[in-house]
Amino acid sequence: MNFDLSDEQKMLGEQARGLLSARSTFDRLRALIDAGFEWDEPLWRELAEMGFLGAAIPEVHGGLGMSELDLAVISQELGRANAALPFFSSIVLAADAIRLAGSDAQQSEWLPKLARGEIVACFAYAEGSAGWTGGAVKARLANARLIGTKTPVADGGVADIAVVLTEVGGEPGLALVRLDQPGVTRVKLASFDQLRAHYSLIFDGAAAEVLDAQPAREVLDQLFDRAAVQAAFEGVGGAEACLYMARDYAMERQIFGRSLAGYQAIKHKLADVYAGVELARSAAFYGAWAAADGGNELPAAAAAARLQAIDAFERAARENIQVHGGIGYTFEANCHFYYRRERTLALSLGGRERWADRLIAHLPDLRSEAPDHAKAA
Amino acid sequence: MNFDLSDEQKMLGEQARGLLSARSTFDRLRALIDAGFEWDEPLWRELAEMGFLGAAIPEVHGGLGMSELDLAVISQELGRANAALPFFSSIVLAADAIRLAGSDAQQSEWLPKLARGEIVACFAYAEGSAGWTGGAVKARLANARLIGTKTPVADGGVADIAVVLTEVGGEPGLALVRLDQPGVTRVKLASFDQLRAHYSLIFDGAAAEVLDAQPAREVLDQLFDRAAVQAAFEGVGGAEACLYMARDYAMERQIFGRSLAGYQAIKHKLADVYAGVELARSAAFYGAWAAADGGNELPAAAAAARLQAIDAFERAARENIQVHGGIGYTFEANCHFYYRRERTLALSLGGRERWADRLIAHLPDLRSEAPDHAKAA
Amino acid sequence: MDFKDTPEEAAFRTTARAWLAANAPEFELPAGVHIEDAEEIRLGRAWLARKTANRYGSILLPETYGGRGGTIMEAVVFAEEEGRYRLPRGAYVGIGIGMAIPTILKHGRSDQVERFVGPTLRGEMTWCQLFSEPSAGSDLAGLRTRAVKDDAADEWVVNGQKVWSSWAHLTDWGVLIARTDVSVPKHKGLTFFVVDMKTPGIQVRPIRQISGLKDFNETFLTDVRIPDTNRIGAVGEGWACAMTLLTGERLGQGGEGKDRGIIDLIRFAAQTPRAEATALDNSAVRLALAGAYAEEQAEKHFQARLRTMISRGENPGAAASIVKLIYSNRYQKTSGLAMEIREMAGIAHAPDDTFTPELWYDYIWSTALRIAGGADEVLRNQIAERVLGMPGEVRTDKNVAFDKL
Amino acid sequence: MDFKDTPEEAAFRTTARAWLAANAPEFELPAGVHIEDAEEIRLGRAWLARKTANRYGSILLPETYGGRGGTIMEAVVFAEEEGRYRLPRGAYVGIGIGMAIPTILKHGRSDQVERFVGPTLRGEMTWCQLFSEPSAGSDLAGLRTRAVKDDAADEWVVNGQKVWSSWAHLTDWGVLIARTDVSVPKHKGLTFFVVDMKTPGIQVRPIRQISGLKDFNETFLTDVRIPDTNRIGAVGEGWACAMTLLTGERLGQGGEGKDRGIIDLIRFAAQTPRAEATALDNSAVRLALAGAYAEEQAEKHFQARLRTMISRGENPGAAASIVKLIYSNRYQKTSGLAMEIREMAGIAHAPDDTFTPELWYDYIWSTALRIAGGADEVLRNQIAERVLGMPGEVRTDKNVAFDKL
Repeated sequence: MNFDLSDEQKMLGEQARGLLSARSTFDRLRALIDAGFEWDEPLWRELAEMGFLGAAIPEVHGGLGMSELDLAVISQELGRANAALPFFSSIVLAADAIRLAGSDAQQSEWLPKLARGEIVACFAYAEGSAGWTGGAVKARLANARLIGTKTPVADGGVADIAVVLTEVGGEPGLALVRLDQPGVTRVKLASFDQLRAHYSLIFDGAAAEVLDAQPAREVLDQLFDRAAVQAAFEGVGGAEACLYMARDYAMERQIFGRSLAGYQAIKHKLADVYAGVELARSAAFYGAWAAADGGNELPAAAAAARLQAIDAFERAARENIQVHGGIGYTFEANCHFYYRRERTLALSLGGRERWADRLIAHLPDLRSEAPDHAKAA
Repeated sequence: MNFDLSDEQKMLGEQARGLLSARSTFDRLRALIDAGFEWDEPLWRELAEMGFLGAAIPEVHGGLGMSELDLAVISQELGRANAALPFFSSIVLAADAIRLAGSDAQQSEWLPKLARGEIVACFAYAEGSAGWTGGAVKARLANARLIGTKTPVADGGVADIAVVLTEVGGEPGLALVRLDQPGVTRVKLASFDQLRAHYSLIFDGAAAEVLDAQPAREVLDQLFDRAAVQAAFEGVGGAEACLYMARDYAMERQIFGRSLAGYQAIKHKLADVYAGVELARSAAFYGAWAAADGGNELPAAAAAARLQAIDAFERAARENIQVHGGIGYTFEANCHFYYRRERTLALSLGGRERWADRLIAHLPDLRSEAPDHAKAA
Repeated sequence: MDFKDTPEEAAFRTTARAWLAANAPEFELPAGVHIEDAEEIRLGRAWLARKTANRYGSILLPETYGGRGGTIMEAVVFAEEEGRYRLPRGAYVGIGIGMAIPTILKHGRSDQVERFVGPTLRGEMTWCQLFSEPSAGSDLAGLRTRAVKDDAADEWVVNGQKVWSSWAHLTDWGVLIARTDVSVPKHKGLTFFVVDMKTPGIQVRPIRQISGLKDFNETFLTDVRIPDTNRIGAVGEGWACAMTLLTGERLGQGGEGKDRGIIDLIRFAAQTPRAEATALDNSAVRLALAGAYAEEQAEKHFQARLRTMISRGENPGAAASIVKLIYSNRYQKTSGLAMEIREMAGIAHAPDDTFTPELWYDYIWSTALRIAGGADEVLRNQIAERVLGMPGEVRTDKNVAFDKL
Repeated sequence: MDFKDTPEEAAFRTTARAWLAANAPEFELPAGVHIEDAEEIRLGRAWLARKTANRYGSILLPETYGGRGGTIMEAVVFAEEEGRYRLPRGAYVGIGIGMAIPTILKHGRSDQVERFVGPTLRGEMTWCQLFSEPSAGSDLAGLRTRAVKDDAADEWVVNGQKVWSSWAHLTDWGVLIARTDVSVPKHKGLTFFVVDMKTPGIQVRPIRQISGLKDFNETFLTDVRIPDTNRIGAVGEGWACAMTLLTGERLGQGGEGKDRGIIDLIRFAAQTPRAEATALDNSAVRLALAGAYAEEQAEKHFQARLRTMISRGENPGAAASIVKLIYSNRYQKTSGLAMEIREMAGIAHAPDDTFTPELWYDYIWSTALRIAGGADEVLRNQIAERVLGMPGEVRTDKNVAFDKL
């Protein structure tokens, strides 16, 4: 048993953190918003060059073949920096979907390009409030033509291709669609997160190929579980950034003749934030280990990681502004990046309810092992 | 519009509070527990003599004919004192059931005796975890004979009669049963609240009369709504007692060279308890007014009062012990009375879920008045 | 206790309702659209002028000042009825009516009352508030803006920086608190002024907020000259004036018709499709929203109790602090929850969706509400100290001259 | 990172599991029944003796002291496996193993190590803790029990009152902290002793607790004479000894196999009938219990991270405080919720119902857990100050002689 990152993983994290803290500063983020950019394209190129994009893509397909935990270390740093990059869309979701469901030929065609950052992919699953589970998916693929509307789709504006959750012959399926074709219309939506643009993708007979090396029904749960772990790390990184922003601000702010950080109201608030961050990180560690291990612990571990990370980041993002006081409400104070990203993470992949259900569905033998009290119930 | 008690009501409250603080001291409560008594019988007699038991019973039936708000003032003081009395069972529930559902003859026979405290009644509705709504009631009345088990029944040990929720000819009905007859067996249960004893009442063909001047189906909701308002006042009284116990203890306790009450952790905790108490009191006021007014505001007002009172008392009872520290865990420190009574109140009459459902069911026109966004949903 | 109108109140309500039906619609703001600030303030002035011309501008002020001389319950009735319309009643009129006028009436001289009260009530004079500073928010008495007397000119020369001055870019006058003596403890060296916002040396710069709006400002004061006749109250009496003003603010909080709040979210959940028919059929959603609704109603009734106290001449004091404390926290929780109810559609919306942007604005604005006008932590201190009588914080700055801190 | 056993750990687990299967059952406590205290302590001594005879008494202590000299991961493996049985491992053995021995080993002389460590490990010497006092709980250094040296007899004469001394009525020895110098600041005048509980002048009185149990005591010390050879560490070094001891306590918290906690409640909900089939089909219940389960698992993995740190010789320090803080609050919330899930049957139960009384005990005991061994508020202070580096409380008592306070 060993419950810590390896030295190599720590180094990887420091490397990513170093790059992001130098390139993806708050000044840079504000400049991106003001310029109306949907991503930090030069930074994406740098990530690609340093191998971060291909970290978890198999070596045969041009990646580094590292583990889910290595990927998680990168996700955490992206969360900490609140980076404006389509990493979650293109790498965590789309590339993983191609790896899980694509044929060898499809993997060979697309994964190297994704790993090198030559193209960007988005992953189109939602269809509005209606969700995407059960019979909710209305998009249809027939005769290699896709019809339907997916919305909202993160990074749908900067993506070259989309992996689309659709119906194929009465079953859920995953289709790969090039976005630069006549049958595709992209409608930009207003996005809560100013650094993660969402689109409606309208497919009106667009040419599409099915990813069907494995049945989508089996792939989807696994894909979402794996993505949930990465989202948890992104959330932990963001929550931790909030914690230390708030701590540092409180340390320097004087109020009623002493440091704001000396008041119990502030100390106890941040102690609770700290506890949330560390618990969420612990749950995320276990989730990443379970993803890498490939055993049947993944669904419950991913769900627990997701639930803890949502709670931790929510609290951290809210209280960070609170500790900053009025200045926290200004665009220049940077708290808002996390306040917006937090909701985006929390509402993507299905919210708390979906993961609570999934967690409980994957606990062992709830109805069979009767505890003592059942007799008296 | 006038949102306060009348001077008469305030006087009534002071009178009740004076009596209870003199007679129903914590020493007295501890002595009752040690003696194994299920109620404070002498105090019950005093309450009867002062007219408190008959406060809301009509004058024609030997009561004072006062309003629900007057009764509420008494309930609040009983909650504050954590009194060991069957007031909620005998007066708030059973007497009200007889008044609402009984014929003139039944009212004339029983209400004066209840008002004078000559007899005590209990109200038997639950049948274990299964609840008592819908098809859950298994007790059956046929040919004036009652068969079934009601459990748990508060004050079932000291009661002379029971008003029983039972099925009568396929419909819910209320029956009145004398408990001193061969067809009745009382089994004492272990009760969480050491000052409110609960029983199983087993009816094996006991003689019973139906209260059917009004259909029980109509009476029951009203009865529970009215009782919920009184329970809310009892909870507010208890919560307020906890608040000031904690405050007073913190004021006198010294820690690290200064008053415990000077630490923000304690101050902010009690500020939140205070806010909960005052909101709950405000909701309870409105509930009592709605009960007295007889308009259709009662269901939502009662549900809101109940929800707020459960939250307020729960928080107050828990944090009272916390502020006391180790001493709060001793029997002598008296915090436990409220900690136990709180759960008893919270779990009686159906818990949070029942009242949340009832509140939402009684809001106006949820599906018809579409807000702007419905178009875009 | 009676939650219904008395016959007199009912009669007043009928009259007010009829008057509003005839007059309010032409001043209503469009739903879900932000109009130009200048246009909104123009509408706001005109609506206030219309009300005052009909003795609805201030229900409570005596008729001699242009008010109605009514009861607090009449004020409540009118606010409830007025709340049915989407009217321009922003800080540009609220600060004048609710803060500047009460302070001038209590601390000002009769010629000052004469100069400012009538024009303010008629919408001719709009107001902003120059109180908070970058290093003086919750600790207002730590403010650093200096006012130095030029005895020769009988003027004060003011230098400093103020923040969070809503609408300062468009209002006529400001209420200002400045330090006139640094040699005494911090609360004692302050003086209260009113200042014409067109005075040379005043520069107003919009603050870019996290909501995207810019309706708050920072205001720089550089050698701004204020005639001594615009000083309100005695020199050094500024803290008392500020307290009068902030009491007006506190009692005003949450006072507007907020009834639509949670019921709108419940309706919204009832109309959002889900596996269980609608989101409202989900018991977790139901429990959360019912709890929020119960709290909202309880708060409404608590405010009603406060008004009953005030109508009897009692002062509820810090007890009133719970209103904003509870409200702003609930507001953050429920707007965050409402976004979750919307699932993925809660984070990105199409142009024709006017509800989601309102939720977003709520979720962002709630953070400001938890801070402005008494932060959560300040309000809890006030309740603990002033209502529950618990000891104040350990203070090292209280009896020390400001320039020795 | 690997959440699975290494081959060595797996081998040790197999061995330990087999040994436990052969030895543990005869020492198991009956489920749902409280046996006599004296009988429990007898069983506890015997179980510890059996373990120590087989080198399982302390996995971490070196073999020379009677331990196994194993790794922290082996200690974890053994605790997990031992946790599968309902064994007598109360404070009567825990204080000796987890608190007295580490303190004596760090601060005691070799003859003291000789005298106390072996017998304690073999279950021959049981221990209680004489630390807290009526007016010194969270503020332990404020304790008033006095120890005065009788130089002629080379003994200390101790007078005072201790509270919360679990099992003091039945244990052999106590760890005691007393004030030996009132002329220095409070933390500096303390000295640490071990005391034979049969010494004349020690009177142990049970405290009646709100749970109905009486396993805690108050202990009155009247002219109790302690030989100087039973002093541990130097005179005035008591606070350092106490910190060593309490670190042992903190790391021990929540360390036992608590896995059954939330899953038991989830099972219970799955078996409680409701309108929606079972209580677990209610989404509010599901959300609350899934959240609690996720938190519980996260905490378990957090503890695993702490153990990895310790196994590398790093000191997690105050970060470990979050375990009890989170655990005890969750425990109160979930046991209260479980009572609610039971509806009316949650407040009164029939004699054959053994689950409801466990819920009641949990709901009551959770209040003690939020206080004992570091109250919520103390733990939050520690995290803020020692982990986040935020300033300590304003202290007026720190550099003042105790008799001048």
